[in-house]
Order: sequence, then structure tokens, then C-alpha cells
Amino acid sequence: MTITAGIDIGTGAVKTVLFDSDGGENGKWLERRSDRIRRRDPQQLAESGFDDMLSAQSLSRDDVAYVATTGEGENVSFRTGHFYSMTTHARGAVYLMGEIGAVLDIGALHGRAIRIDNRGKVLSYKMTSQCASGSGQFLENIARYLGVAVDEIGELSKQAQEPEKVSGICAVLAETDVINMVSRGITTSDILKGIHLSMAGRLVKLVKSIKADQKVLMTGGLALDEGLVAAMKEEMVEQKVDIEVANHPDSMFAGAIGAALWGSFRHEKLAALDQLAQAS
Amino acid sequence: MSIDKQKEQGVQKEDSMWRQKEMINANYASLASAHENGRKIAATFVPGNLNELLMCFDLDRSLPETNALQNGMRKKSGRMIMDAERAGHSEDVCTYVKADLGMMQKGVGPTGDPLPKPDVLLLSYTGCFTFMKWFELVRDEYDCETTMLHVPYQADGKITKSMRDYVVKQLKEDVIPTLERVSGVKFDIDRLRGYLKESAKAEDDLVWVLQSAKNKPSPIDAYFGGVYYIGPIFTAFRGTPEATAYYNVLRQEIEQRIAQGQGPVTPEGDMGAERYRLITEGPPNWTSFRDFWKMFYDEGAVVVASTYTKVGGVYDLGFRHNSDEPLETLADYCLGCYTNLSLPKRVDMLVDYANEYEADGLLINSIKSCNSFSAGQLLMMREFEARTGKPAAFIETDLVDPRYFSAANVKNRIESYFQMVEQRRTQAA
Amino acid sequence: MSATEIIERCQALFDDLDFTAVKDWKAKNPGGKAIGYMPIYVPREIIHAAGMLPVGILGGGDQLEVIHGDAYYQSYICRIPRSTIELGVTGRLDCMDGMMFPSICDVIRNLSGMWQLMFEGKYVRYFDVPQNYEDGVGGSFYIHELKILRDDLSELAGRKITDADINNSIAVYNENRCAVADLYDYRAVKPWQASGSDVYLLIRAGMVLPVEEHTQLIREYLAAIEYEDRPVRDNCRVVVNGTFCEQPPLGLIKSIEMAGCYIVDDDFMLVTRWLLDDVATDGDPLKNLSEAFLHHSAATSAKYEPRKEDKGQFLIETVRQRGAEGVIFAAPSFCDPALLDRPMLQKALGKANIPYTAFKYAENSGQMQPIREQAGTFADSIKLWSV
Amino acid sequence: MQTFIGIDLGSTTTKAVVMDENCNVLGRGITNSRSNYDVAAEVAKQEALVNARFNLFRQSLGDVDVDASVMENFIQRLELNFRLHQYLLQLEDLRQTCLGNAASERFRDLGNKLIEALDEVFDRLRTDAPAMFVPGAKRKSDFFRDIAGAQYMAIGEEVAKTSDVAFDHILNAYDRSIIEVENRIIGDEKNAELLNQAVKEAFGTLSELQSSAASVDKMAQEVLGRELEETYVVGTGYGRARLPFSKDHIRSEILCHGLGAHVMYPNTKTVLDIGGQDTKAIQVDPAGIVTNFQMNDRCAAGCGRYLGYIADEMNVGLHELGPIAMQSTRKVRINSTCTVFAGAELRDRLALGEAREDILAGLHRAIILRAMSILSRSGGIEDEFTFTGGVANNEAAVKALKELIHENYGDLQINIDPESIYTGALGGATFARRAVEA
Repeated sequence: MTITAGIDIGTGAVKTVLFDSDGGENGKWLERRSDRIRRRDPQQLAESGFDDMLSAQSLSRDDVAYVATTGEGENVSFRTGHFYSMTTHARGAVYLMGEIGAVLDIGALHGRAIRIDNRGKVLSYKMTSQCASGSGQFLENIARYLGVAVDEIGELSKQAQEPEKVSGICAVLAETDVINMVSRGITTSDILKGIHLSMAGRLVKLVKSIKADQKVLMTGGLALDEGLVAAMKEEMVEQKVDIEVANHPDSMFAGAIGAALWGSFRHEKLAALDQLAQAS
Repeated sequence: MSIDKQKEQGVQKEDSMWRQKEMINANYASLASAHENGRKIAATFVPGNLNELLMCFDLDRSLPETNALQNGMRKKSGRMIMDAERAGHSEDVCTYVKADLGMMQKGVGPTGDPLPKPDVLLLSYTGCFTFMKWFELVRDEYDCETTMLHVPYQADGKITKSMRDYVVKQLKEDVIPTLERVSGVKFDIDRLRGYLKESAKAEDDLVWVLQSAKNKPSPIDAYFGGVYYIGPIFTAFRGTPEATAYYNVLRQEIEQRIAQGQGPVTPEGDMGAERYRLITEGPPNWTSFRDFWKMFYDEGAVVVASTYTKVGGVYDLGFRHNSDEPLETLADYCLGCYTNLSLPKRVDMLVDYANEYEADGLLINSIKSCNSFSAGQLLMMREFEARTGKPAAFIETDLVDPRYFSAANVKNRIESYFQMVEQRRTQAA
Repeated sequence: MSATEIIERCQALFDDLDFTAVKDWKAKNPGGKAIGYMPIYVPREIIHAAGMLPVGILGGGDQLEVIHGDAYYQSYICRIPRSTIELGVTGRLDCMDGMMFPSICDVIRNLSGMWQLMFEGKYVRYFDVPQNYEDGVGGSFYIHELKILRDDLSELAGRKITDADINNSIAVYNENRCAVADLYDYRAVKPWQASGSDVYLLIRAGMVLPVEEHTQLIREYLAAIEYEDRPVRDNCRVVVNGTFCEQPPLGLIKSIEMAGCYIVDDDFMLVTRWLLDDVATDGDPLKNLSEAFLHHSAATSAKYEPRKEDKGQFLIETVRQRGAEGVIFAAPSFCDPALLDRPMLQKALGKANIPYTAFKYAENSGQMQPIREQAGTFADSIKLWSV
Repeated sequence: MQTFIGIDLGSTTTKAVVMDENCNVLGRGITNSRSNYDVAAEVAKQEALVNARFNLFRQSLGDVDVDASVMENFIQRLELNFRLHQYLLQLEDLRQTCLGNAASERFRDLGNKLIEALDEVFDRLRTDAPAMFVPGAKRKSDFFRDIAGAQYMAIGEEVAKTSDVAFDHILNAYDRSIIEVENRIIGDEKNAELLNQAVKEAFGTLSELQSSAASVDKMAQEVLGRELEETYVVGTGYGRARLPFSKDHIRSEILCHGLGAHVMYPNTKTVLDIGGQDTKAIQVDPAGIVTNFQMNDRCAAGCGRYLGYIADEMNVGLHELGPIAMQSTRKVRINSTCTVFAGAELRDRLALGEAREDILAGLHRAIILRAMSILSRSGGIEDEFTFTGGVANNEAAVKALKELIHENYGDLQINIDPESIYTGALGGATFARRAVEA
């Protein structure tokens, strides 16, 4: 058995996991943690989080065969190797849910639809374009403006009667859209739902463009926003996409999990190469 | 809704309008049944549209830009564009192309009649790079026989012998043989001559109509109204007696309006007092065509000359199809289309229009899709202002992409522009 | 010079937005004239035959502050014409005695007209090329275009340009084509030695240096690089396509390699690799140049493909020859040729089971994170799954 | 007396200018546009009218035989006292609203904890209030939302540490109350009342005045009593369409900015206005009539809000950005001015080890670069040049602008009025005056 760590540095939070697996197969999940960055240095957060996890398992750094980073973790000093987000989310998603055709990774500033095969290989992908009012960041800004706590968004959004979509492509102009809605007396619920629907609209468009044909698993920071999940389901119907959008309580860890598993896989492969080298 | 029904309901339109609507619907109906009736379909573009030549081979004519704009006006284009983008076409490229590909996926035309795939693509590569890739894409998707007619660019503002020879040679050695093979009809140059004679008649009337805007008040809107007037000649009807008849009726209607000192007809009836006379550069937006037009006639603004009504031929500068040299005249026609002119030449046209039509200023509607038009328009605007001393306004919209028409922005610009013109006038007085 | 020193020199030429190299050449060649040309192809042989210096104008990169250039273009038009105009209005192109605008797309086409209006008195030539590939049709049109160019330039040079002059220049450029080909072949074999950015900078130097000097420089590099000992990385091999006009920032080329991809072929600055074989150096030079253009030139999105079944075959051939594992489509935002063509090329690659990925850039793109993300995922998917 | 009022309804702030029949500016008022334009317009107007009274006090100075410096001192106190009362009034409103919300379903399981925490927060807010309104005191901003907000965060965080209520809850109580509160208009009578109170207190604080109290009070009462007739009101700005005005009371912001700049600096040829979400370049003729204009739309890159996002991202006040950037020693080129991704760009750069002040300087230059090309598009810059809008108060932006103008257009007169944020409203007021003349 090999112990590997996966560290996923995102825009909003650092996710870290510890796994015990053989070459990435039948992995056993030892530890997990997620630290919101809140203007702190992600590098340090990652390091302290990592060490805390080890001590929780009474392990030392030497016990870890491979420390794999993903997300914005390319320059984490103590990493063994780095895998790119879509590679890791795909692998993590398969670990979490098995039979899926695609991953929809929704972060604070990006949305990515990734089509994968049953082993988690990335077949194709599509990202939201740079200037997008559909970003999670935008949703948070608006929520604060409306006096809504992040954990309320989903519930409120579900209560919407007649949601109105935000038209603007530029988030700043979209913000003004929202202010205008408030001034026209549109309810908070309808506004939030409207934003969820606009986001979902874009995301479903992504899902369609990669021609996903099987269950889609939502991962990333916003995967657990019930309001968005609900909106996604509606938009799938609206845009006539007949596949299930699933989500998983641990889906925010998908990137970190994938990194840990790939780390293990890589570790064994390299070990094998070494033996070859020594043999010859 | 059927035309008769609309007529019963007293929808505001002149006779010429009804005629044109009937011609267009008839053409779509004919395209729908072409294959059952053993007719072949040719697709070709508006600039460099060789309608007379295609008729010589009994081919039905389908014009992709027209299909796209018809879909735009019927608010169908948005979805088609998204379908095309989902199929992998970039959000950055021309929305005519995407609307067309989106439509072909469904195989249904703007009127709801089926639109069969064309049997031959006449790629007259005239004044627009995108045309070339557009038909490569259609060919790639639908395996249509394709014949390329490369029309050189008038970079120095003149048509040279070498250019003309090149185009004529392509017609003789490539285009005509291909059309003969596809249609099974032998080429008959006298038949071509006949159609060309017919074209010239209609062209005379069209020019008269467009120039009637020199009257005050102008009896026509040469942009929002103009796009209807150019319909038949720029599309599948040039060279047909129907087209000639249409322009005849149109001319009479306008002679009448002039006699009665009337302004243009708008979708809401006669326009009020003429307050601003404008020149426009660039195509209109189709998805919000009515709202866009309303922003003008509500303010008493009438367009007296536009470059867009010259994309299918700059007839008012003297060109006529000439049956004495049939192939050469087709070459000159292609080489002379507005978007094939050099930028300096385009500026000259705008300046001349401003003077001849006594316009208050220039409005440039810059189209995201159309770099052939749009690239350089901001310089054209400067040159225009410098040479005429008249103010210009600049707005950005798109042809058939509803996502790219921001009514609030456009209105704000146009409002400010009119208020500016007004202010300068009172100042001058 | 060591390979590193050679690349440092190229980098300096690349960073210099004032075309000092051109000014130096003019100082050394009193009365000598310089002709700027934009992507993707002009027959530099004729300019050379006129005793002039052909200078590639490839926009302003990511270090030029574009102020006036932006004022001439809407948000939905690519960057290269903006920065080129900026170079013009800030006087950086005053050392050019003429500008050539090849027919590549409507934006560059219209730029030729803008140049006529903005820089009166300068020689401006829109260089049209045939989209019909019959010698008797497109060929005779093209030869006529070449004649005009030759006559214009001899007038500008104040001396007749003879066939012998042109044949001689063709020979010189055959040399250069050969050196460039050797460089690309070398990189395809040892991409860890000749990195993507090295090769880019070397070719880029050829945009401002006299051709003879450039050929020499490449030869020196090929000799010197053998002595370098650069680490072999666990990268996959890709062909980069779509970069034939507006150039990617150097950071993007480096990011692609950082993310785990060796670039083993590309379409940067195609003018140097447009004609695929040597051009005959005897007989009628214009006829020879025309035949080379019609029958032995690279396929690109700016050209018409007469036969449907040939679409994308040139790219597929390149992938096979170079032993590449995939294609990265990197195109400038709002680039009509590259972006309209892409779906057809991708379809062709799909049929040939060649994996590909695609993204857009601008010559002044700042954020490389998304680029690394995509190139990296592509590299991962090839590396982790290759058994 | 007759007054003429211009109201500039901007995307982030709403400004009002009150003018007398001789086109003298009597008063200026500003407020954040919030989510209710009518309220914003009303509040801005009231602020301007209150401000007008203070100026009327100044004008009437001559009428009383008291040393001018003492009088100026008096008026300053007067104004500060007024502001303090206004603040306390709204603070109390906020407190009640917060407590109301704290009692709601959502915080049920917190029991009284939150209420107690809030009580402590507001007590401390109240105690700290007077210190913000003494002569020479610096305030983060003049909007209740900002002043109270900033204070609330700071104190709230401390309270959260001591009590066992999460900061998020305290913060949320504020977030859900502030909109209600800031949408309640104080009203003319209430303002008059506060003014009266402020006058009395001003006497109390200034012993030098006792002797001539009578004459001063007479003057004060006269000014307070003077009726300001709203003769003609003109609305302009981004939100003008939403104002409850008839068409002839509405002017395009382009014309208003052009005219306003002309009124401030009659030799102005070129005007640049960088507002919250748009940038305008305007050319005017010697009569202040617009001859050409360009503005950005569909993308707010490089506008005022951009700096707002950056300030949030760096957790500093908007007004602190300039000073920090001024410390820059190295040039950093930044090409993207997309507001939303500004944060990402900032993190990227910091990760690359670049210095905060250098990045900020780069960001400021990037904004001005965009403005420069919009200017260039409108026909370039001609002497004299006038820079207006909120960003004109940012020294780093001004520095970058001056450099770039020098590099591209040489030496020319650059006008920046500290009150330039009122340019549109000033133009509006001038149109209002002209409307009545005509």
C-alpha cells in the first residue's frame, strides 16, 4: 500500500486529502480538510493543513510516497508532482461516483465541462469564456449585496416564483442589472434564482458542447449549491439534454482525491521504471 | 400568417411590399419542392451574385445571407447560432455562417417550408473572406459540388484588365462547365444576354428610387426602407420580369409620395416631420430591426443614403449589366460590389453622399460579424468628419445575434447624438 | 557564440520595438530601402532582388502600450492591426519605405486601405494571391501581380530588376529555406535541446535580419546546440496550429512546454516555410515563383482548398512526419481564418485518431494560468494513458 | 429664493447641484445610488439643499460683526454637529432594524446571544461616533453605508472573538438590514430640526460667540428660515430614464458632462470622465457644446468599479489605493482590465513575487491606458483638458494620466477640480437655469 496526498489549491479554498491506495486503485480515504483562503497565503495554508493531517494520522512526511498538487498548486514547494485540474477532477469524480460520462467543475471564477471515459480519461472539455457574469464570485458579491448569507442562497433560490435572468455578459453591468431588478421590486428569491438560471444556462451549454451522453457529476466549490443544482435540472430540461446531473457530498474534494490517486499511480510507474533501469 | 390574412387585417404596407413578400414566399416554396419537380438548387452569395448566369442553367437560387437575415427577423436565428456554436464553431466568427449552418442542420427555411440542401455552391468570393470558409464548411458538411470564383480586391480603387481577365477566365474554364455538368443544361450566351437586358431595366428604376431621397422631405428611408427596395435585385430575382415589374410599381408609389410631399412609410404608418437627414454605413441589425428603426423615426430621423444598399452592386455610380459583353459585365459586377472597394474609395462615397443628399451627419452601425465592413470604420468616421465637418456617431451591434444587440446602449448613443446635432444647429442659428 | 548567446541576441532583436536592426542595416547600406510585410506570405525574393531589406511586421507583442491603435478598432477585432497601427503612428515604422499587406483576411485587407489614408506618400501594396490554382488561370493572374510588384519596386529602387537578380535572390532564399528546414528537423528529433522558444526566437530574428545573416545564424545555432546538455523532460509531442498571423506571446510558447508539451512543429511566421521545396533558379523567375506558390506551398486557413478530401491532410501529414502525439490549436481571438477553419481541421484529425485541444490567445495575453491548465490537461491525458 | 437643480444619477453614486439664478453653485450633495433611484435622487437633492444652507451662512457672514475666523469655525462646528446627528439617527435606525432581523427565524437557535452581541456592537459604535465628527477627523467615506459598515466590521470582528457568536452571523445581520435603512429618507423637516439642534450646540461649544450670540442667531434663523424654491430640476446620468421626470427635464449625460466641464473651465476642449461603470471622452466647442464623444459599453473594464474590486481584494479602502500605488518603484505592465478577473490577476502577480505597490501602479496605468484610447477614438486631446469623475480624485490615476498625456500630446493645461465628481450635475443645473431663461 502507498500513502499519497492530494492538495487542490482553488480560488476560494485549499482542499487537502490523504489516501492509501495501490497505484491509485481501491484507494482508502484517510484524511480530508478544506480551508477557506480568506486573503491568507494558500501555500502556507496547504503546508500547515498537510502537516496537521499527518499528525492526525501520526505519520511523518517521509511516510508519504507522493505529494500531488492540482489547481493553482504548481509552485507548492514540497510537492512531488503536479497534475492539472481537469485530469484530477475527472479521476476524483470516477472515484466518487463510478459510472459517469462527464464532470462539471464549477469554481469561483470558472466553469469546465469535461467528458471522460469510464476510467476517468479526459476525452474533451469546454471552459466558460473569460468574461462571465456566471461566475461563483459574482453570485457571492450579489448575495452580500442582497444581505443573504452564502448558506441561505440555495433555499431562497428554490422559493423563487418568477425568476428573471441577468442579461449582461460583463459582471459589472450584470451587477447593475441586479440593482435595477431590486429597484423594480423583484424579490431576492427571484433574483438569486435568475442568477442561478443564467449560470446553469451557460453550464448546460458547456455540457451539451462536449456531447456528454452519460450521467454528469458536479464538482468544485459550487457543486453543493442546491439552488444551482435545481436550476441545472431545469435548464437541462429547457435545453433538452436528457442525462442526469448528479452530485456527491464530497464532490468539492474531487480535485484533491484525483491528485492523490494519480500521485499513487505515478509513484508505482516511476518505481517500475527504476527497477527496469536497475535490471538493465 | 398568409399574406391575404395580413391584408385583411389591414397590416400597413404598400403594394410593392406585398409584391415583394409574394415573390420571396414563392421562391421559398419553389426551393422546397425543387427536387420533387426535378429542379436543381444553387446557393450563392449576395455580393457577386450571378443570378442571370444561374438562370441560364434552370437552377433555383438560394442565398444564405438572405436566409439568415430572414431567420433573424423572425427571431429564429438565436437558437441556430447556439446550435452551431455547440457543434464547435467559435463564438468569435460571423453569425450569418452559424445561423446558416444551424438552419441546415434542421433543413427548414425561414418560412417554415423545408429547405433542401443545395446541389451546387457557387462560391463567388467577393469582398468577404468569410464567404470562402463558409462554403468550405457547407461543402464539408453536405458534400455539395462547389465551384470557386475568386474576385480580386480593388485595393487601389480601380478594376484592371488583369482582374477582369482572371474572373472571365474562371467563368469560362471553371464555373460554366461545372454548372453545365450539375444542371445538365448547355450554356447559351444569348439566353444570358436576355436576362442581362432585363436586369438593366430594373437597375435604372432602383437607382431612381434610391436617389429620390435627395428630395426634402425624403420620400424614402434609404436604409431601413432601403433594405426592402434592394431585396429583389440583390437576390434571386434580378433579370426576371417580376423584378422589373416590382421596381416599376415601387417607382410609381414614390413618385406619388414626392408629389404629395410625404416622408417615408414606417411600420407605424407615415413618418412625422423630417428632423434629421443621415447617411449610414454598415448593415442593420436584423433581430431587433423594428426597435432599431423606431429609435430613428420616433426622433424624426430619416436615412437618405446608405452604403449597405450597395453590397449587391453600386448601381448609383453608373454600373449597369451590359448584354453586349455578357461575361465581362458579370466580372465587372462582381469586382464593383461595395465591400470589394478600397477603404479610401468607401470614404469618398460617404463624403459625396453627405453632400449630394444634404445630410446632417453619418451614423456607422458597426457589425461584429462583418470585418469586411467593420475593420477600419473608425478611421472612415474620422476622415468623414474631417472632410465634411459633419458629426458622426458610432454604434456596435450584430447581424443576427440577439445577444449582441443592447437596446439601452444603442438608444443612449443615438439619443445623445441627435441631441448633439440639435444643439449644434441651434448654436449655428 | 554559444547557443545561449545566439538566443540572447535573438531575444534582444525580438524585444526591440524600434527596429534598430533595420536602421543599422540602412546605415550600413546608404540609400538602401526597407519594405515591411505582414503575415503570412510575400515573395521576399523580389524585394531582395531590388536590393531592399524585407522586414516582417508581426504586431507589437505584449510589451507595447497600445493607445491610438485601439482607437481604430472595435472590441471584436484581433490585436495585430491595433499594435501595427500603434507602431506606425508612434513613428516606429518610419524606417520602412513601403508596406505590403498580403491577402490573409478582411482585417489586414482593410488595413492596407487605412495605411493609404494614414501614411500618405508611403508605398503601400495590397498583395493579392490567387485562390485558383490553375497555371493558366490563377497562375497568369499571380504572375501579373508579381510583375506589378517587381516594377513598383524597381521604380522605388531607381533601377531595373532583372530576371538574373531575382534568380539570384531565389537561390539565397533557397539557402534560408534549407537552414530553417534543418532547424525544424533537429528540433523534431531533440526537442529538449532546441526548445520551442529557442526555435521561435531564431525564426523571428529572420524577420529583421538580412536573409544571408539569418541563414548563417541558424547554421551557427545548429552547430552550437549540440554542445549544450539540456535535461530531457517527460513531455508529450505536439504540433501547434493556428498561429500564422497574430503571434502568441513568448510566455504562451513557454507555458505550453512548462505544462508538459514539446512543440515539434508549428505555423509561426509561415513566410519562412511557405514554399515547401527549392524554387528553380533558372528560366523565368516569376513563372517559377508562381508555380512554387500554386503547387508547392503550405496549406493554411487563409487559402481555399479546392478538394474537400484534401482538407486537413497537410496538417495530418505534418503530425505523422514529426511523430507528434497530438495537435494544439492556438488561435488569436477573433481570427477569422483560423477559427472558421478549425472545425474542419478537427474533423479531419478526429477521423485520423489524432488527439487535439484548442484555445485562444491575444498577442498581449497576460494570464497564462488557463493556458497551462488546458495544455497541461492535454499533456496529462496523453502521458498518463500512454501504456 | 429660486434655485435650479441638476441631478446626476450615476451607476454607483448620485450627485446633485443647487444653483441660484446667477448660476452660482449654492450647494452640492452626493449619495450612493443604492437600489432605489428615486430615493437616491431625493437624498442627493436634500444633501445639496442642506449644503446650500451652510454656504448661505457663509454668504451672510458679512451681516454680523464677528471675526471671520470665529465665524468659519462656527459654521464648521455647525456642519460637523449636523453630520453627527444625521449619523446617530441612521445608526439608531440600523440598530433597531438589526435587532428586528436578529429576532427572526434564521437566528432562532442562537437565542439571545446574537442580540447581546449586536447590542454591544452598537453601543461601541455609538461611543465611537462623536470622535469621527470633530474638526480634522478623517472619515473613510461620506456615505452612511460605508462609514457605519467599516466601523461595524471592525468592531463586529472583535465582539465575535469575545462572544461565541460567529462573525458571519453578525455580518449577515448587518447585510440584511442596511438596504432597508439606507432606503429610508430622512425628510426635510427632520433635517431642519437637526440643523436647528446643530446651531444651538454650535453656540454651546464656542464661547467666543456668546457676546454676539443674538446677531449670529438672528442671521442663523434667517438662513434656516429662507425658503429655497425648486424652480427647475434636470435629471441626467446613467439612471436618468428611471427618474420620475418628464422628457424635457432629462438630458443625456454626455451633454451635461460637456457643459459642466465648460462651466468649470471655460477653455476646456477635451473632457475625460471616468465613472463607476463607464468612461466618456467628450470634445466640446468654445460654447461648451459637444462636438464629438466616445464611450465604452457592454464591458466595464477599466472603470471606477475596477478599483473598487481591487480595494476589496486587498482589503483596503478605495481612497487608500492611490497612495499605495504612489510608492511604486518598478514598472509592471498589466494588460487585462477586466473588473471581475482583476482579483485573479492580482493574486497571479503577487504569487510571481511582484510588489503590491508596483502591481497597483500597473493597474492604475492600465485603466488610464484604456481611457487614453477612448480619448484617441473621440479625436484625441486638445488644450485645455479636463478630467472629471470619481477616479479624478485618485492621485495614482492622475499621475499615470499626466505621464501618458505628456508622452502622447506634449504639455497642455490639465484641469482637475476637487469637486469634479459633480460635473454632470453641474451641467444639469446649468441646463435647468437655461430652460427657465428660454
